[in-house]
Parts: sequence; structure tokens; C-alpha cells
Amino acid sequence: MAKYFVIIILLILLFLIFWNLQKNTAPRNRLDLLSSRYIDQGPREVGSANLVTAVVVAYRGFDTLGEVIVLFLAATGVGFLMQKRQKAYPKSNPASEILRTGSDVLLPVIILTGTYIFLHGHLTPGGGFQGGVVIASGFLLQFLARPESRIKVRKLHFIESISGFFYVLSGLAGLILAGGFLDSRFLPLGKWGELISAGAIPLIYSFIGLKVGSELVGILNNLKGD
Amino acid sequence: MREMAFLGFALVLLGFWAMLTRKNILRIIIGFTIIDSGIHLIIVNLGYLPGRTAPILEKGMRVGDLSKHFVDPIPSALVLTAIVIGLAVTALMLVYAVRIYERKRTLNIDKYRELKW
Amino acid sequence: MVEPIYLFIILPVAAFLMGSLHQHLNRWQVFIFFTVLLFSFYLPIPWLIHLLKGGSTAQVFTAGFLPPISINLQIGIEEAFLMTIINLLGIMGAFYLLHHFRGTVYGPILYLVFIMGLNGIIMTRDLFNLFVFMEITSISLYSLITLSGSSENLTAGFKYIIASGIASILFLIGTIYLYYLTGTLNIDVMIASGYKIVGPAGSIALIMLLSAIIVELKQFPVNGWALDIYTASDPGIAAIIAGGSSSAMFFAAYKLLPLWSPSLSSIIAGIGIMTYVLMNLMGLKQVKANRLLGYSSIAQIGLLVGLSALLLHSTPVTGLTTIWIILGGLLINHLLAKAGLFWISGLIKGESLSSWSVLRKYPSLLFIFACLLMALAGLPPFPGFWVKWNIAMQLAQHKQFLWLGFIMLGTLLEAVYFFRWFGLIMKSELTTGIRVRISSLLPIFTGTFLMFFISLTMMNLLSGFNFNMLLPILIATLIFALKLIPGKLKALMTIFIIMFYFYFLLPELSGLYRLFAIIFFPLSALFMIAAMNKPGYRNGYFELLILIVLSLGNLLTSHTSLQFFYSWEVITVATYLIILRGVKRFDTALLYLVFSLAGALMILAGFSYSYAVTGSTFLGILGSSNSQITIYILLVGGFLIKTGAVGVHIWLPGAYAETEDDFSPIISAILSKTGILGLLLVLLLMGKSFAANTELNTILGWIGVLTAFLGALFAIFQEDLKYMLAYSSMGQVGYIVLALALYSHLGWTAALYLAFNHIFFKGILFLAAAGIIQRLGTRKMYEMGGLINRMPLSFLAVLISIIALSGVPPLSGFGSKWLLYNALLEKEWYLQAALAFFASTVAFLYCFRLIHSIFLGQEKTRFRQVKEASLWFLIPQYVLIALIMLISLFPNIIIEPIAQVMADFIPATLSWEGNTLMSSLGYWNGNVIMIITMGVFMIPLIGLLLRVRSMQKVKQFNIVYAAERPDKPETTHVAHNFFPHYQKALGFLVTPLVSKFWAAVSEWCHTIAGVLRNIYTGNGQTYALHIVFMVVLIYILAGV
Amino acid sequence: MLKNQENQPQKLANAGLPEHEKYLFCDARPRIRHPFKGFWEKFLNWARANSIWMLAYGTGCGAIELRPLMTARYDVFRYGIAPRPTPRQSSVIIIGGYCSVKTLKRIIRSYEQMQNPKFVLALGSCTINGGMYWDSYNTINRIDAYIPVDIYIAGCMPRPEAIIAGFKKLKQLIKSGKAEGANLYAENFDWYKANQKKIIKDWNMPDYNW
Amino acid sequence: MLQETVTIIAYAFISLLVITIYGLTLNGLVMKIVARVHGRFGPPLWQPFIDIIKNNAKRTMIYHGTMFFLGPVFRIAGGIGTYLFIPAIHGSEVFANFSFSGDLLLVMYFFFFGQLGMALGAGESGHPYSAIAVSRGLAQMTAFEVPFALSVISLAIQYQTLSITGIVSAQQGGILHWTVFTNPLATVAALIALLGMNMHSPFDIVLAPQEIPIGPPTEFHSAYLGLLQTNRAIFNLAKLVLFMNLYFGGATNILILIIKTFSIYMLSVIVGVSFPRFRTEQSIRFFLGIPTILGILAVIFQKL
Repeated sequence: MAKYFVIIILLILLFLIFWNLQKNTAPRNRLDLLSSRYIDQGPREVGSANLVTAVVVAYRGFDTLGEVIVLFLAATGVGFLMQKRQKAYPKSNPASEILRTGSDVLLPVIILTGTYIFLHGHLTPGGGFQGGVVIASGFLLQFLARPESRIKVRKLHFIESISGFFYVLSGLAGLILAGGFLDSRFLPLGKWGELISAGAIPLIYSFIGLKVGSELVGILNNLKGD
Repeated sequence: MREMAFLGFALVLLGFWAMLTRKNILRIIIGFTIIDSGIHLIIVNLGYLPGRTAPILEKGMRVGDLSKHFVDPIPSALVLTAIVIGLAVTALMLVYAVRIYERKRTLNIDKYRELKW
Repeated sequence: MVEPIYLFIILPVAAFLMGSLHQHLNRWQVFIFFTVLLFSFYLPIPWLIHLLKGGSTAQVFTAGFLPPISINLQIGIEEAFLMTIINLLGIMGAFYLLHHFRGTVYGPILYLVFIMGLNGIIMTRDLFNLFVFMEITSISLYSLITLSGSSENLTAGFKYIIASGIASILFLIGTIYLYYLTGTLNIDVMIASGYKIVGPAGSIALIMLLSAIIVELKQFPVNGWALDIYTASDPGIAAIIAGGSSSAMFFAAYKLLPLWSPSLSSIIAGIGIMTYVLMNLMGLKQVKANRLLGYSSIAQIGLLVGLSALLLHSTPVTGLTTIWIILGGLLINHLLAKAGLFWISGLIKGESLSSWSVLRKYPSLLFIFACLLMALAGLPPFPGFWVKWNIAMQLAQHKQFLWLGFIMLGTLLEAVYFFRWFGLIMKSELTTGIRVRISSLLPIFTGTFLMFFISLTMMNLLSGFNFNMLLPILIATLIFALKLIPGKLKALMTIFIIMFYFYFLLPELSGLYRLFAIIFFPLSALFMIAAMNKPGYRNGYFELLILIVLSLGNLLTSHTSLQFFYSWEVITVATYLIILRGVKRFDTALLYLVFSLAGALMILAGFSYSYAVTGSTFLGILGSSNSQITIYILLVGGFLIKTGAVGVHIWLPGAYAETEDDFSPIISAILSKTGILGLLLVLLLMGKSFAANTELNTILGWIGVLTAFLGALFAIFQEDLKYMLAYSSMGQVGYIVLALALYSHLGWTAALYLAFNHIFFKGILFLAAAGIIQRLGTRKMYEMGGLINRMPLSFLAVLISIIALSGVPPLSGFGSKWLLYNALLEKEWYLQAALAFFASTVAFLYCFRLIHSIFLGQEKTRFRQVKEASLWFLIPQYVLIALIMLISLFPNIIIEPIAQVMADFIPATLSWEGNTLMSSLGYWNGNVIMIITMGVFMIPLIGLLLRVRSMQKVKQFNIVYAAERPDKPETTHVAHNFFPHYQKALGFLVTPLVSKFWAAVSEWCHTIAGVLRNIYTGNGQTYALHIVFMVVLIYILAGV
Repeated sequence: MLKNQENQPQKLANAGLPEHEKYLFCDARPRIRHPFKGFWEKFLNWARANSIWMLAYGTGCGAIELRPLMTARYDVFRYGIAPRPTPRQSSVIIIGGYCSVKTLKRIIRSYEQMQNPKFVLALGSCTINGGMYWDSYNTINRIDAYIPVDIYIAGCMPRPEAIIAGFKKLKQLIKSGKAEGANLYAENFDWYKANQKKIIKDWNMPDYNW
Repeated sequence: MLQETVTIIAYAFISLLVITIYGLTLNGLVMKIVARVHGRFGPPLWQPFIDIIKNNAKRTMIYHGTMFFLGPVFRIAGGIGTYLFIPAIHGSEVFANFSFSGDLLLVMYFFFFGQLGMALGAGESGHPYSAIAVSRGLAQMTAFEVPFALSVISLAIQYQTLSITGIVSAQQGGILHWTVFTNPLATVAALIALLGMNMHSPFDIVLAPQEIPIGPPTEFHSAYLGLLQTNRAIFNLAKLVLFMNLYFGGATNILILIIKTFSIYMLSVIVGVSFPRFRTEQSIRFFLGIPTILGILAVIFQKL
């Protein structure tokens, strides 16, 4: 009981700290210089309609590289950890007919949606990560519906590493052809609002989407445990 | 909307409560994800300015005056990264849970104390 | 020069490709792995060279925009340096782990990404990007930790994830609020707009950020998980965590230093240094090797953090280069040494400290191990030493004496558990359990070699290259390399080398130093003749002797306090090792080392204080007028420990007695004089107006005379021959201290005369003891007896030396007593004189006991066949006897030069009339006394000799025994508990209060450590709670 | 009067001692020490007579008479007679009355440890013929079969006056050079030893106690 | 030079001879006095001489070894040496002895010379009592040297010299110049120490004939004992002469010397006949108690 008491006290204190933190931040009425600049210059410089994407892929592209690597690490780590498993779980019961049929029907739609999301990352909300996750969710559905189904792991890995490779390569292209590493402007910016615009952003987001999708599928596959 | 931050903090504290008091590591992992959600909420909230819209240009918007209409895009960008990282960590935690359960046949964190002092 | 950005291209690409193509790559995989690592190692080197040549710090921009719009990287001299060593560590670690990586592709991938993450942490200048890279390293570690797949691995890793997860949460909160306040994520811009980080919000944001970094730096108390990680993970991984990850995280903290407000800065300093002290304290209780290394790692990082906060923030930075050498040196020292130790631990099968005793079978590994320990303990000739020195100097200069004290305490504690461990390894049962692989050995050796190299560089940078300082180590190493030379030849070589060095050294020295050179060189060479006696190779013994003696020479030639301190520490370490070689149990050697190091730290503190006051390390000036008392106390205290003054003497008997028999004369006769040299130098260099008049001299004098008295009193109750001699040494050195404290011409003459005399007779006594023990195989005096018939030459030697010791005329001992009492009375130290006189009469008791128990009385049956001691023991003894006789007959040949030397410093009060020595009070003609004594001795002797024809030589049992016959020699020989009445009357004075006190100190340290480490319950939730607690605590401390 | 001992073996066998203890004891034979001739010997004998140190060893009941001898009433110190605690320094041993076998052993040892010239004063009837204990299994009836006695003082017990008279007689003997018991003992050593060993069964000491 | 040396040596012999005869007579006298206290006549005055002759007249001797043989030699060398380093009669050339070669410190340390040698000889005899007695003797010695040393230090402060001749000359010119009057505390402390040095009851723990038959000399006899007895006379007197010089104004002729030394000795004798024996630890405690405090007071008073 004493332990709970201590925890409660500490959490109350922590909350007071948070309270203090939030209470003492003055509300913002206008954007700071940096974000204003992103908003004001972003469309022109990067050509992306979605300014968040502009920040994510272009201005803070290096972060995104890290992000991709983190996901890659998670996938590798899961593989690494699951590789050493001692034994598999007993097989679960087969899923219901409804689920199986439903997933069969939905899977293409989901993949299509995912692809749409990462292809239109520079125009609409969404992007490579979101798209990749949507794709992976389709496979999750498939795993639930058909626990016994096998994924072609080597192909998955191939997609993953090739897309990762090309992502970095496009970053290198930015370094060589444009202003710096991960500069998306080595392709023409085009007219904003169109699908083929915003330099290499759609391309990069596609690679990311593929990579994220395949990685998450890999993780799910590993967690499924066979 | 600023009060949303307190919701975020409340989530953080809720997550902490789960993390500090629940013995089942799956619940601890859930606590962790709750904290993560809270943090994401806080981050996004800090980028929000009242009466403004998401920083996505639509046809008809005047370039040059956008900074008065849009919320801050940077927190949104950051939160994306944070979510991905949180996801990665959660995935690993879950794998750990699986492996630990295999080894120890228990999910009680109190039983994982072969290393101490 | 390759753009650093390529690191972030090549490494991920390699990782991505290896992930899917490994089936196609096969053997190329390893090749790619190492090529990429080599590339990462190569990349910063040209930068480092460029920057060292004065090139300017380079920025790397990404995304084609300038910062703060985009993320930028920076490679300055710090980054290039750290990347070089971390990537080098990466290669070595990879090489070490190669074995583990066989059969898995995930391992190398994770490893590559981990190394990339470290480089990212170092180079990035964006706060959020820093977070991303921190997560990259953490996540890759989460997986790498489970390399060996044990359940401990997993639970430890889970705790790590919890702690690190909370840390990232705190980091995110801090980051986002800082962004909110400053409108930027670029660290440089953020620092520049630091004025915006105000109010409670700013402070709390900083606190959050700081807390996250403290967790990642594994500082107390939020480091329970880290200990588990070090314990559980594969040593190869632990090595890169301790070396790489911690260093990179430290650099991250270093980058953010300018952000903190002064109050936060002092909190960081406090946390860092407390971590250093407390971790080292808790290390005392540790019995698992890897966990101990973990404690030490955390402690070292704590020191780094604390020092960086102290030196770079809270006080204005003055000499950046020196601070750089401190931080860089500490970092690299820690990195290489700790990685090396973890790597070695991977070779050992057991996990307890004592299971490392298997290293004894691999001398080269043992050697490396010792080197690494010494490096961590800050002993020469490793980088740690130079760092320790400069820490002291810098902190003193910044007037951070409290912190300096804490750091010294931590250093001492660290040395305690490290060298206790080393002793355990050397002395515990030999275990079998080691797996030696070339791939594992290579990084270990490379690392150690590198450390030597770096130490050399640091020496060059800090004190200028001094060949003399290196010479002892070089020669010792050279001899060590000649492994197969027989011991006797080595002894001969040693003597030659020492005399050769003396020959070259002597012209450089003058006056006082020349006298000490005579003590240190020819006399120790003389004692070394005894070493010819032992068979076998005796690896290590002669090398260490050379190291000691040659360093003694360097002590005399040093011009700066750094040189002095360097040689001092070399002597301490070498003596420790040589003692450890000889003793049966390691605690005696440990006690020696701990006290010596404590003394050395006091000396260091004294020197640093002097440096703080005068700004110079030149030995000629020790402090200016307003600081002398502190310096005097520190230095004198330090040197007193070396002399074994009462209160800090408990190391002495064991060290003198338990060590090898032919080393005992050297340590007790020669090495005890180093403390005397130190005291003399302090008194000389403190400035006459102060040192001659300070009341502290009186205290010093009392300490000296009490040491003399209690040493003698302890000696009389010893049953063990060598312990008795050891305590006797303690007492005799006490007289010397007393004489030095007089600060008068007569006193100092007496001191040096006493010193010489002490060397002569104590040398004889220990050598004779060595000879006896060699023949008898026991050290208990009551087991001996009646040896006069078996060992007449040894008897004669002991007889003459105890006469010289006790000060009975006509031998040289009386001269020393005469000089001492005259000096004492001249100075009006009357009560001290009386106590000294009492002490000198007490000395009779043990003198008689010594000679009676061993040589007189009843001969024991089992020792009837023993032979005279070995000739190699007798030769030096008789040379010394000749010297005693010479100075007894002609005291002037030694007193005159001493008095002349001393007259350079203090006006002489001693004069001669012919052979008569005159002081202001009395007079003494040693020559005539000798002749008269001989005369009055010869007359009755001749008378008695006339009767010799009527005499019957009888045997040992032909004694009157109350009309009975004795039963056994053992029961007839009165030797055990020889002074029971003295025990009854004055025994209360020898209650081992001091030992009890120090034992209690040790006990308390262990108890506190035991209680403190209870916070590491092993439960991940508790560790999480610690973090929350720390956040709250920092919040309260920071006073927002 | 005194015979030469040339044909006797120089070393004693010490047969009573176990082998491993033999080295602990001197095995030399006692030798005859010839007195000086003429005035010098007379002078020395005068000194010996006037400084008689008796071994303070009460071998029997007669020792009771020695206390009054030394105290104020009889005060033998007057005659240069003084007690001495160690046989090495004493010149006379007083056999104080009846002598048991056990005591005889100690007497022999003490006697042998005294330095030449040494004298024996036998006190009381028991030392002459066993006295009232003549038929005891354990009493020596005739002491001079074991050590050479200089003076017998008869009586049971002899009074201190008798003892003083005995001392006076001893002095006369010494002065006249007739008290050569030590040489007698050395001369007839084998005979004495044989007698001693005959009666002392547990002979566990060297043949001559130096 | 040669003539001077010969003269000095001849003078030393004369001085020694006189002092030996006086010493032995003094011993006889003391025996006589003790006997009188007991109500006896006691031995004749010359008894010590006869004893020495008799001991030397013993025809046989044994020896245990070299040190046993040398022990008495050391002892008497110590006694003679001690005496010869003390100027016996102030102003007399014959009795100045070899006092030019050293000061009071020399004498104090030369005390130990004979004791050490004797202890060694006794040790080699292998007799347990000898060893026990030596252990007692050394232990007691350390104790009584403390008040004596303090007293000497007090004198050194008082007279600012350690030369015995100097101390004696400073006391000339009237009875009130004697140390005993100018520095009574030091004198008392030293005289109590003297009781210990002389080893009369209650401090005769070394010889203790009833416990450990006469201690160190248990095995010594014949000529050895002769030497020891001679030494006893000389050494005893050396101490007395030293005390006379230090505390009682010294002597200007042989008669004063005899009177003063006799009187000082009487102190020991009277105390000796009046008290039973201490145990060793009692003796040690005694000397480290009141006498030491007196000595310290003497030093402090002189320093003030």
C-alpha cells in the first residue's frame, strides 16, 4: 500500500509539474519565423501542397531517414529476436468464414488505398508512413483470416531493402544533382497540385511507403510466429 | 483547444499509473502506448493555433499569406516521427513479452528480478 | 576528405542490402561489414588531422537548405576525435563479436546501424534529430542485448526499454516545449535564443530534457537498468555500450551544456559527481565481475558529466586545451579500458570476481588486465593518470575544493575494489574456465597498446616529453621481455643497471639530493645481492625493482610537482605489485595500496592547491604566504602516510612483513625513506619564514615521537619475526619524522644520520631474518631458539645491528640518539625528548627478545640440522656491518657531509674539536668512546680467557633446573609471550584502536553501500519509479 | 693419593638416556682437578673456608634446622656462610636428614652441578645408617656410598649449634686441604655411579650432570 | 701525546682501583647494616673480597657458548666504562676519568651496555629463569628510566648543559647550590628511579631468589661470578657517583665522595629492608606513576 501511496504522490507532483509547464506557456497568436517560412516558402521551394509533407520529406528529410531506419531496426530486431525462439505456439482455430471472405474482398481495396495515400502524400493528408501502415493492415487482416498462410519472406525482404536502397539513393541523387543530401528537388518541381510534382517527393514517399509496408508486414509475420 | 494539452498530460499520467502499478508486462506495454498517445496529443496541440486550418494548400489559396491561416506544420511533422518510433518500440516490447513469456512462463514483472543490486 | 554525410548513406545502404541479399552475399557479407566499418573509421581521420592543423569546423547541410531551416551536421575537432575513437572501438568490437555474428545476418545489420546512430548523435545539431539518433541507438541495442538469448538478457533488456522509453518521453516533452518557446529545433539557434527559455515553462522544459539525458547517461539513481544491462548482455555488447553508447550520449549532453541555467548546471555537476562517488561506493559490495564493471562504467561517465558541468559551465573556461585533455583523456581512457575489461570478461567462463583467477595462466592477458585496471584507477603511465592530475589542477584553480574532495574519494573507492579484485585474482584458487580466441584477443591488445600511445601523447602535451620519466618503464619492459633469463643473471643485471643509472645521475645532483641518491641507489643495489639467492626466473620481481629504484632517482631529479607525482605513483604501483607477488593473502597488499593511494591523493591535493595559489607546478615554490597551512597539512599528511605514522600505520606491518623476504629490507629500509624525502622537501620548499616557525611542526613532532613510541611498543608484543621488525621500522621512522619536525640544523642532521643508520641496521636485520626464515621455514620466533651455534655469522650480524639500533655506545646508534636529544633539547622540546627516550628504552625489549628468542636459549630438535644462512644474504649483511663499524669509529665521515648539506638551509649549530662533536649542550667523541670501550672490554676478557683451560663446554640441557632435568627444548625455551608483565602494565596502549577504527570505516562503507544498492531492486517498475522521482527531485532542487 | 685416569674411556655412555636426547647432554667425564701447591693453595683454601655458600636445598626433615641457623639467633653469616639458590654457585650441599631414593637422584644431580671444590655435609643419623628409617624400602642407609661426604653431624636432629660445629670442622678440613671430595668423586666415579645406578632404577639422566 | 695517553690511562687505573675497593667495602658495609637491622652480627666487612677470591678460586667452570662466556665480560666492561665516563671528583685530574669523551647522554646509554651483554650471556645459558629475569629486568628498566630521563632533562634545562663536569661546577659554592635544593622535584624523581636501578626491594624483581633463583646469573659461577660481583661494586658506585654529581654538588675530594655516595646508597638500603617485593607490572606502574609526574613537573617548572 505504501508503494501505491508513493506512486500517487509522485504522480500528483508530476502532474503539478506538467500543469505548471502548460499553464506558464503563453498561448500563440502567430507562427514563429521558422514555421512561417516553411508555410510561406514551402510551396514555392518544394512544390508540395501538403506542407507537413514538405517538412517531413524535404526540410527535415534527415529525420525521416532516421525514422525509416528506426522502422527498419524494429523489423530487423523483431526478426532477430524471433529467430531465437525456442518453439512455436500451438495452432489457433481457423477464422470464421465471414472473416476470410471479408478479408479476401478487402485486401485489394486496402492495398490500393494505401498506395493512393503514399502516392498523394504531397497533395493530401497522408504519406509514405501512413500508406505503408494501411497496406500492412491489409496483411494483418489476411493473417487473422488465414493464420496458416505463408508470406514469401524473401520477396518481402527484397522489396524492403530495394525500396530502402532506392530511398537512400534518391537522397544521394539530391546530394549530387541538387542542393544536398535528401534534397528532393533533383527532379523538376512541376506544377503544384498535380500528382507528378513536388520534385522527388512522390518518388521518395513511394519508396518509404513500400518499405514501411513491407517492414510492418515482416514484423507482423514474425509476431505471428512460425 | 489549449486544454487538450491537459488531456494529453492526463493520458501520460494514466500511462504512468499503468506502468508503475500493473504487474502484467502487457499492461505495462499498454501503459507505454497510452503515454505515447498522450505525448502525441501534447505535441500536436502545441502546434495548433485557434481558428486555423491544417497546412495543406488547396486550390484558391493565396501563396504568401498562408502563415496567417495555417497551424504550425512542424509539430505535425515531429509527431509523425514520434509515432513511428513509438510503434517501433512497442513492436519490440511485444516481441520481448513473447520471448520472456516463453522463457519464464509468466508475465508478472515482479518475477523478473534475477538481476539486482 | 569524405563528406561525413556519406556515413549516413553507406551505412544504411549496406544495412538495407545485407537485410535481403544475405543469401546471395554469403562470405562477402563479412567483407562488406568490415569494409563499411573501416570506412566509418577512416572517415573522421582526415578531418581530425585537418582540424588539428588548424582547419575550421565544418558544417554539413541536408536537404539543400541552410540551417535552421533544415537539419545540419557539424564536424569539429571534438566530433572528429570522438568519432575516430568510437568507430575504432566499433571495428574492434565487431572483430570481437565476429564469432557471435556467425549464422545471423541481423546482428551485423543492427551493429552497423548502431554505429551509425552513434555518429549521428555526435554530429547532429538538431535537437529532434538528436532524439531520432538516440532512438536508433537504443532500438538497435534493445535487439543486440539479446545476442546470447538468455532469460537474463531479456528481462534486463525489458527494463532497459522501460527506462529508455520513459527517457524518450521526457525528451520529447522537453523538446517540443523548447520548440514552442524558441521556435526552432536547431541547437545552435536555440542556445543563441536562450533568452526565450524563461519562466517556469522554460525551466520545466529544460528539466524534462535534462532528466531524459541523465537517464540515458545512466546517472544515479536512475541507472538500475544499466547495471542489469552490463551484467546480462554479452560482454562484447557491454563493451560497446560502456565505451561507445555512453561516450556518444555524453557528447550529446556536452552539446546541450550551454542550454542549462547555472542552477541546473550545478545539479548536473552534483548528480555526476555523486554518481561517481556512490557508484564506486556500491561497487565495494559487488561480487559479479560484469556488474562491477558496470558500476565502474557508470561511475566514470558520472565523473565525465560532473566535470564537464563543473569545468565548462559554472565557471568561465580558461585553458580550453587542458580541459579538453581532461575530458578527452578521461573519455578515451574509460572507453578503451572499460571495453578491454568487458572483452576480457567475455573470455572468462565464470561470472564471479574470483573466477578471473584463471588469468594467472595467461600472463600476457593478466598484464593487460592489470594495465586496464591501473588506467581506470588513474595510475601512471596510463592516460587516467594525466587526467587525474589535471582534474585536480583545474578544479583547484576553479576553487572547487569540495568537488575535488568528492572526486578523490571516488577514485580511492574505485581503486579499492579494483585492486581488491586484482589481489583476489592473484591469490585465490586457480580456476579453469577460459575460452581464448584470436579474434577476441586482438581488440584487447590493440586497445591497450593504443592506451600507451595516447598516454605518451598526453605526457607530451602536458608536461613535455621527458625521457627520464619513461626510462624506468622502458627498461623494466625490456627486461620483462627477456623472459627466459635465469633469476640470478637478472639480479646481476638489475644491480648493474641501477649502479649505471646512479653513475649517470650523480653528477646531476647536488647536496641533499646526492645523499638521498646514495640511499636509493648503491644501498638498494647492495640489498639486491640477496635476491641472487632464490632460484627460478622470478618473473616480474626484478623488473619491478628496477622500476622502483629508477623512479626513486626520478623523484630526485624532478623539477615540477607533476614529475614528482608521476614518479611517486609509479613507485607506489610497482611496490604494490611486488608486495602482491610475495604475500599469501591479498589484503596486506591492498591495504598498502589503499593507504598509499590515499596519501598520494593528499599529496595531489596539496600540489593542486599550491598550483591554484601560485599558478605554477614548479617544485621550487609551494604556495604563497596565505595558503601555506593547507598545503603543509595536505602534503605532510600525504607523506606521513607513506612513512607509516601512527594512525595511518596499519598498512605498514603487513606490507613490510608479508612481502618476500628479500624485498622486506628494501621496502623497510629504502622505500620508507621516500616519505622522509617528501617531508624534507615540504619543509624545505614551503618557504623558510613559514615552515621554520609554524606550530604545525610541533604537531608533526608529536606524531613522530608517538609513532616511535607506539611502534616500539607494538614491536615488543609480536611473535612474528618480520612483524616485529616491521613495527620496529615504523618506530625508527617515527624518530626521523620527529627530528625533521625540529626544523633545526642539528635536528635535520640527526634525521639524515638516523636515516642512514636505520638503513644499515634494519637492512641487516631483515636480511638476517630472510636468511633464517629461508633455512627454518617459520617466522614465529618462539619456534626458533639456540641458533647461535648453527648460524653464528647471522648471529653476529644481528647482534651488531641491534646494538646499533638500540643506541648503546659505542656503535653508530648512539650517535643518532645523541644528535636527536641534543637537537630536541636545543629546540626545548623536553617532553618529546622524554617520550623519545622512553621509546628508545622500549626498543631494548624487542631487541633483546629478537636476539634471545632466535639465537639464544634452547635449540629446538627440529632445527638441529640447519645450516648457516645463504652466502647471498650474508654478503650484504657484512658489507653493512663494515659500514656500521666505520661510522662508529669515525662518525665524522658521515655526520660532516650531512651537516654541511644541512648548513645550506639552516645555519649550523654543530661544531667539531678534533674528533669531538660539540653541540650547544653537550659533546661526544665517538672515536675515543670506541677505543675506551674496546679497552675496558679486553681486560676482563683476557682475564677470563686465562681460565679457559679449566672450562668444560656443556650442552644445552646441562642447566640447573631445580634438581630436575628439562623435559623438551620446546618447553624450556622461554620465548612465547615474552613480556607478559608489560602487557599487563601497558598493554592498554596497544589496543588496536587504529585498526578497529579503519576496520569500522571499511565496515561502514560496505554497510552503506549495501543499504544504498537496495534501491536497485531488479524490478523494472521500481526503476521507472526512480526516474519519476528524479524528475520531481530535480524540479524541486532547481527551485522553479 | 689421587690416581691417574688415563686408561679410562673419555666419554660417558649416558645409557640411561633415550637415543634422541643424548645430544642434549654433555657426555664428558668429570676430571680430577689438582690443587695448587704451597702458600697459594693455602690462601685459596682460606678464602674457600671463609666463604662457604651452601645450596639452599632442603633434602629432608633436617632442613628445618637451617632456618634458625641463618636468622638472628645463630647467624651463620658471621662465619662467611651464606645460602645460595643455585648449585652452580654453591660450595656445600647439606644432606638434611633421611634421604629417599627419589631425593638421592636430585642430590646427585645437584652435587654434580656444583663446581670443584665442593663439600658435602650430612646431617643426622639417617644419613649415616638410616636412623629410625633404617628398614624402609625407600631410605638410603649410608649416603657416602653415593657421594663423598666430608662431615657427618650426628643427632636426630642435630641442633643448630651442632651444625655450626660441623661447619667449623669443615672449615678446618678445607684449610688443611683435606676436603677434596670432588676429586674423590671424580677418581672413583665409576664406583659411585655403579652404586647410584644400583639403587636408582629409573635412571633417566646423563651419567654425569654437568 | 703518548705520555699524556699513558698518564690518562694510569689515572684511570688508579681511579678504578680505588673505586673497586670502596665499592666492595660499601657492599660489605651494607650487608653488615642489613644484618644489624635483622638483629644479627652479619658477615665481616671484608666478606665481599673473600667471596670474590673464593669464586675465582673455583677449579672448574663450564660454559654454554660464546655469548655465555662473554656475558660477564660485557657486564663488567659496561660497569667500568660507565664509571670511566663519569668525572668522579670535581677538579681532580686522577678522578676525572675519561669524561672528556662524552656527556651525560653517553653515560645514560652506556648503562645499557653491560645490561645488554649480560642479558645475552644469560640468554645463551638456556635457562628459563634467566630469560624470565631478563624480561623482567628490561621491562622494569624502561619504566624507571622515564623519571630519570625527565629529571636529567630538567637538569639540562636548569644548567643549559649536558656535560657532567659542567653540572657539577654549576653546583659549587655552597650547599644551597646543590640541585637537591635548587631543583627538588627532579632530585626526588631521580632518587626514586635510583631505587629501581639499584634493584633493592621492592624492586628486586630481577634477582628474586625465592621465585627465579637469582635470575640472569643462575648459570654463572666461579670466575664469571667473580667478575659479576666486581662489577656490582663498580657499577653501583658509578651510579652513585653520577647521582652525587648531578644532584648533590659532586665531590671535591675522596672523603666527600665517600660520605655522599654512602648517604645516597643508604636511601636504597633503608627502603630495601623495609619493603617486600613488587610484581613486575606493579613496579612498572609505580615508576610510570608518581615519579614520572614528578619528573614532568620538574621539567615544566624548569621551563617556566
